[in-house]
Amino acid sequence: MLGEGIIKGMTETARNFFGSYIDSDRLVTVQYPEQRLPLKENTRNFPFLVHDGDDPEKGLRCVACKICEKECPPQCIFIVLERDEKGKPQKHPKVFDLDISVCMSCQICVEVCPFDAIKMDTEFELSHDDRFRGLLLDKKQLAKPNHYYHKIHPVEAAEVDERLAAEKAKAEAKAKAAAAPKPAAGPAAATAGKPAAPRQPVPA
Amino acid sequence: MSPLDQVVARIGAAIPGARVQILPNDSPSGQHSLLVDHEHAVAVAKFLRDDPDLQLDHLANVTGVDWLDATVKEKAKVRKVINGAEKEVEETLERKKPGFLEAVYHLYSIARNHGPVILRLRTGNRIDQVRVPSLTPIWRGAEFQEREIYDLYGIVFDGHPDLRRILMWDEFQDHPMRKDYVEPDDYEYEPTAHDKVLEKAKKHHTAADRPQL
Amino acid sequence: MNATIELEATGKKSNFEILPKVTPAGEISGEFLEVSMGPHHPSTHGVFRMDVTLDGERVVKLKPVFGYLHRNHEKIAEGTAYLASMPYTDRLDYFCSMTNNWAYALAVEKLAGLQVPERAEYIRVITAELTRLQNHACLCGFLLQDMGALGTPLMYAFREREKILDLFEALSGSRMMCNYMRFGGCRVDLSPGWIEETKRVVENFPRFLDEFERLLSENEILIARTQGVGVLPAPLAINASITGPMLRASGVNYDLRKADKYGIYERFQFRVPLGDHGDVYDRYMVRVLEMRESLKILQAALRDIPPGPISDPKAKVRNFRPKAGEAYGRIEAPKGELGFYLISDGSPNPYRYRVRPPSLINLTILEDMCLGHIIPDVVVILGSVDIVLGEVDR
Amino acid sequence: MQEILDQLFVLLKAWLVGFFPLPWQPLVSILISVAALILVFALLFAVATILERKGLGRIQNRYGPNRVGPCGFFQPIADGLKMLIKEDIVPSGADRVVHFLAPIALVAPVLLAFSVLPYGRNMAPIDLDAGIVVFFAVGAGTELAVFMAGWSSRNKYSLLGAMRAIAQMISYEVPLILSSVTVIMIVGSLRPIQIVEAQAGYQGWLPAWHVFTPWGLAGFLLFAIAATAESNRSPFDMPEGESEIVAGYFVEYSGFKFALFFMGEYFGMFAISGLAITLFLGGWHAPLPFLEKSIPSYVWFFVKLFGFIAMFIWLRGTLPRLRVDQLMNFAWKFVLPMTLLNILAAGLWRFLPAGATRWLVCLVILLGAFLALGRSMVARRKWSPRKYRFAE
Amino acid sequence: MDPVFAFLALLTTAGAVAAVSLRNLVHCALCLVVAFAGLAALYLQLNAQFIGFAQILVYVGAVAILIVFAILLTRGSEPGNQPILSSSWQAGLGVAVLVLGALGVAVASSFVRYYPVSPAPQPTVRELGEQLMTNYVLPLEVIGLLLTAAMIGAVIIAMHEKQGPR
Repeated sequence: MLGEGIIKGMTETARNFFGSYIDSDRLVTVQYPEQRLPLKENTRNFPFLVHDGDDPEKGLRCVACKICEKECPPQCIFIVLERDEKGKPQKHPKVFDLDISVCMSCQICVEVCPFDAIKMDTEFELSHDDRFRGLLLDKKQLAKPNHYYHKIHPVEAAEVDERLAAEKAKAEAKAKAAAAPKPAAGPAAATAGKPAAPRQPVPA
Repeated sequence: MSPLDQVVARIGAAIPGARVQILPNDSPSGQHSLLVDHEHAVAVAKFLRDDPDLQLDHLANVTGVDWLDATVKEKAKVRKVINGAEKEVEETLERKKPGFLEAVYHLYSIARNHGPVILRLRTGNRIDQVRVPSLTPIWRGAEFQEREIYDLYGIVFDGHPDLRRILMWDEFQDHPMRKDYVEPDDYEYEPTAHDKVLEKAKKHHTAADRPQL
Repeated sequence: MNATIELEATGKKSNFEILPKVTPAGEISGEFLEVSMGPHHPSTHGVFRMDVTLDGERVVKLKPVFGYLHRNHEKIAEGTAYLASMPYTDRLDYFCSMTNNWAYALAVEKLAGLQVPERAEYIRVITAELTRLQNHACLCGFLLQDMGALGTPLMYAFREREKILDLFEALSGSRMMCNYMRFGGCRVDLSPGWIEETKRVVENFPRFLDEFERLLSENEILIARTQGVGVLPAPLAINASITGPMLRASGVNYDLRKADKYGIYERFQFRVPLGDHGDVYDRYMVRVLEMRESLKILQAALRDIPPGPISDPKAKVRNFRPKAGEAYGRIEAPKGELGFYLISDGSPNPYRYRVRPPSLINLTILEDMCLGHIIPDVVVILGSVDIVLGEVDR
Repeated sequence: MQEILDQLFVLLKAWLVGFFPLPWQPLVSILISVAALILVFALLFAVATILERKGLGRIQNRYGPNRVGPCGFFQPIADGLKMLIKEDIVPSGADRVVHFLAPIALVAPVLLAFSVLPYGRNMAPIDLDAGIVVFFAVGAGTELAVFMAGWSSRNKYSLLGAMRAIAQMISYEVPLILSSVTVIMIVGSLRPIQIVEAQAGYQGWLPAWHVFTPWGLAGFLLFAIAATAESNRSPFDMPEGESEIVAGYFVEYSGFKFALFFMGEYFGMFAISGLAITLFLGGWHAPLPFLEKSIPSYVWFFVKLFGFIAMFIWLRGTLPRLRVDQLMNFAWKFVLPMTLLNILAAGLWRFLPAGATRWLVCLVILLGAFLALGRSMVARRKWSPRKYRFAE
Repeated sequence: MDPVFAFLALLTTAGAVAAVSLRNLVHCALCLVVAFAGLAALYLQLNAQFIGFAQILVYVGAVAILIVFAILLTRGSEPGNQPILSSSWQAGLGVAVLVLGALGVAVASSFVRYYPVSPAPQPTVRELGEQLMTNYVLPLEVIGLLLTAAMIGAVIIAMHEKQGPR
């Protein structure tokens, strides 16, 4: 009969109208500035630099190896290596700029970093009134302490710390065993591709 | 589906004079392709589509490839007179391999569920002999893709019903997907972390329209 | 009045030589109104333009014009490493980044001969089918929005899509630009509890589908607007390389999940819905039914997913240099056959990188479907093609 | 006390008018009525917009606007302010004078239409002998305004929209008038007050409204369909056709002129709902006998009006839009024959003796016609839900 | 003279003059609508409610729209280039003056002038309806038939034109 489908549809919208008052599964809107959803462990937004200890300048894990600069797909990272007066490289970035108006949050810098120095931040309220300078983050703005990393990605950070500690211990042991004057050259590059190594498999 | 060499043989039988050549592919995918000459390309395509054993009715993908002029180094034994004595000497010869443009067609069969058979059409060079026959009359699905190749690579398809630029605007001059395409550097000026772009952009902008930093 | 219209009406001619798609203006009398629909038009799904010539309100000529979003994705990819193109594929069809990732990963795996561990294959199937669910749900919503249903179905679809996007965020860290798959596997393993969460979403999804169908599938207005509109006969659909739900709505049984059996799809029991008329209603219903089949796959995959590694140990993130050669890999993306064609010359960058965009190729016959219809139908037909301009323009 | 409450506004007006000398009194009386009408309906417009947005939101499982004021109820004020301070853009090719006059020409007749409706006991602003004709006459005036807007904008979309709107309004004016003819036939008057008074009284619990007769119900439904089309509301909103022709005839209007169009549409909706209430739903009469005295009559009128608004919102939230040609087909091949048959049914009802027979006769005629016409519309195009085959 | 009547008469005449003298056809049509509306207001001023509103309903609501549609469908809305007045406008004016004079003389000499003015009737809608259905039923039906025939003719013309070229 003509009109049957229309009446069916009308009952459906009526059900949704009333359902939105009682069923929390229907009214899923989050009232954003007041209400916030808890961020997921894996959430990523823009990268930041991890530093150990309290000094954001000295504690930076970054050694200015420029791998991330090279691998970054939109080329948004800009690194200048620090050199001392004699021009000897210092394993420390002099400039580390990241243009977040260009960055596309792909996490490839994190994946390629052999030193676990760059990680993804979850901060997303980054609006700024200067679209050029305000969105070009420098070293100071990017450096964030390790405990901040623990706060935003607890599981991942714990893994990273564990791995770094293990590597450090291994390097020290090796150095001791060899008792050679030459220290182990940086953390092993073996971890290169796996910043977030497989977690415990979930039972199916 | 019968192996590719049999397909070639059947094409040769069905279309006398067609020069079809198998181009091997070394990668693990093992997708070898057929190089077809211009004169018989449409006939070969029609045969591939209509042959009851092949029925390659689905033209999955059409694309262009730009091969630049290359120098191929070949080692060859040459007889030469050195110090009066004729000797056989191994020598590297540099051979100029002229560049060309290529249109690649990936064919599958919906009716028989096999594929891919890959057809390649090559132009004479990259400058003035850039015409190849269009296969749009055989597969309508090639229409937009051939237009795209014309737009981005500059291959002219003879027999295409509506050959215009498709992605770039009509007044655009060059073919941006060619390997030797030079990007225009008159970007809108915008401070970035990248000096290269910045330097290029600065040349095109006067100080007046540059935002104050 | 026009060869193409007759053909559209009868659908009997099977041999498609070049068709006179546009009648010379002399054949039809009367004054034409040329309307440029788009690029800023509410229902062109982005910056897409149709130069429509109207006789009254009847379409006599329609030329799709696009490229407004063209960023030469292929050129960018040819200038960077293999992996660096992965995040760019997210931006092709920004509704279905997971399937885009998969198609690219599949092509590279073919090129380099990489194996994918079983667990990663399961994860890929799960994410791809979730992508299909949300894409089809939203497409149906957009289609009805174009029909003037004021967003109600679209909002319901978005409500469900949010739940799926939340799953993607928990898995990959991003809701839409997932950048999740890697050559020879996936980037990270499932977080604990993800499977349970997904199972819950999958269990609740049929509720939404039932609601959606009750709301509109029998609606007289919807039926009147869609049945017999934009008919695409099967021979033309095949000849014009139409793929995906559009092809199946014309009655051609061609689903790459069945035809190519890529990944581990042969392990799952599912059916492929086929339409008999090839009109907009069939395209809509085929998508609705496909969602139900996807749910079956999801249930089985979530039940059977084994533990194990998620990545091929041979796959390298840096300095990835496949052997010289070429490969064409394709999957059944929600919009149709999404293929990647790669030529390697042994360097870290692909020599040739080509995306076979289903949205673009499905637009080939837009004019054929629209001729003889009126403007409101054009909008609906375009909506039923399911295009995303990020993919059309690349 | 209840009597006073019921006649509160009538007494208030009489009291106010009493301050003026006798020769001025008719003029003052009219002015007060006009002011009251504009005030009430402007307020109602504001309330209706916020209700519509919130209602649609809830239908779509959203909150709707909820930021301005308590629960977002000051949103219309914010909207109005925004409209007022927006730049008024006139396209360069436009006919400026006509472009300026069109919104005024739209709102003015609709306001006139309000003057003939009885809002409560003794509360009709003007008591005209040909009140219903006045209503339709001023309703016809809006078509011209729509044309002026569409033509003067010099935009293809707005011209298409205006053509569609006029074609639609003319087509649906015919069934609109014909479906109200039944009431005029039965009551034997064109006076709105007399029509409302004819629906006083109750048969048991059932009020003697026209909608509770077979011809009245059919007439009411047909009137409602035609009214929806007349006021360009979904599913008949193709003159605006947002997804097709952008915004139809007012695509080139911005700022306050756009607000006037918007207001005109809502006013049209209120006016036509008011007429439907007057003709079929017993005007200001209460639905149950014991409520007749205890709650003032004008409250009932506005309760019914809000019911109508809710119905419009509900329809808008549910249905897709019809196509232009289908809309015309529907008007001429379904609604029009139905209204004509409904006139026959009403005539039979008038002359057959009261009782079960005339119910039966009328019902058979109307239901039979509905089924036959509905089926013929669907069957000719083979419209039906389909079964699908699956490949394994 | 009643100021209201004067205003309405002026409005109507101005509308009518504008309708024949403006260049843009759509403007002409809109001015014609003003004239129609003024006429309706004159009816209302004479206390002929039904006729007045029927005038609005039919002329403003339907006839004006018809004219507008005709303009839009037959020719572009661009104003033409030819002068508004034809070359023989003097002759036309002469004829008009002559006709006016003849009519004036006829009216002045007719017997109507010698009858006393009858009291203005107060027609209700009911009375009008009864008159139409009793005394004037034949003219009403004849007009109805005529209009139907005209409509059928129009439909046939329109249909024929459509079939021709296709």
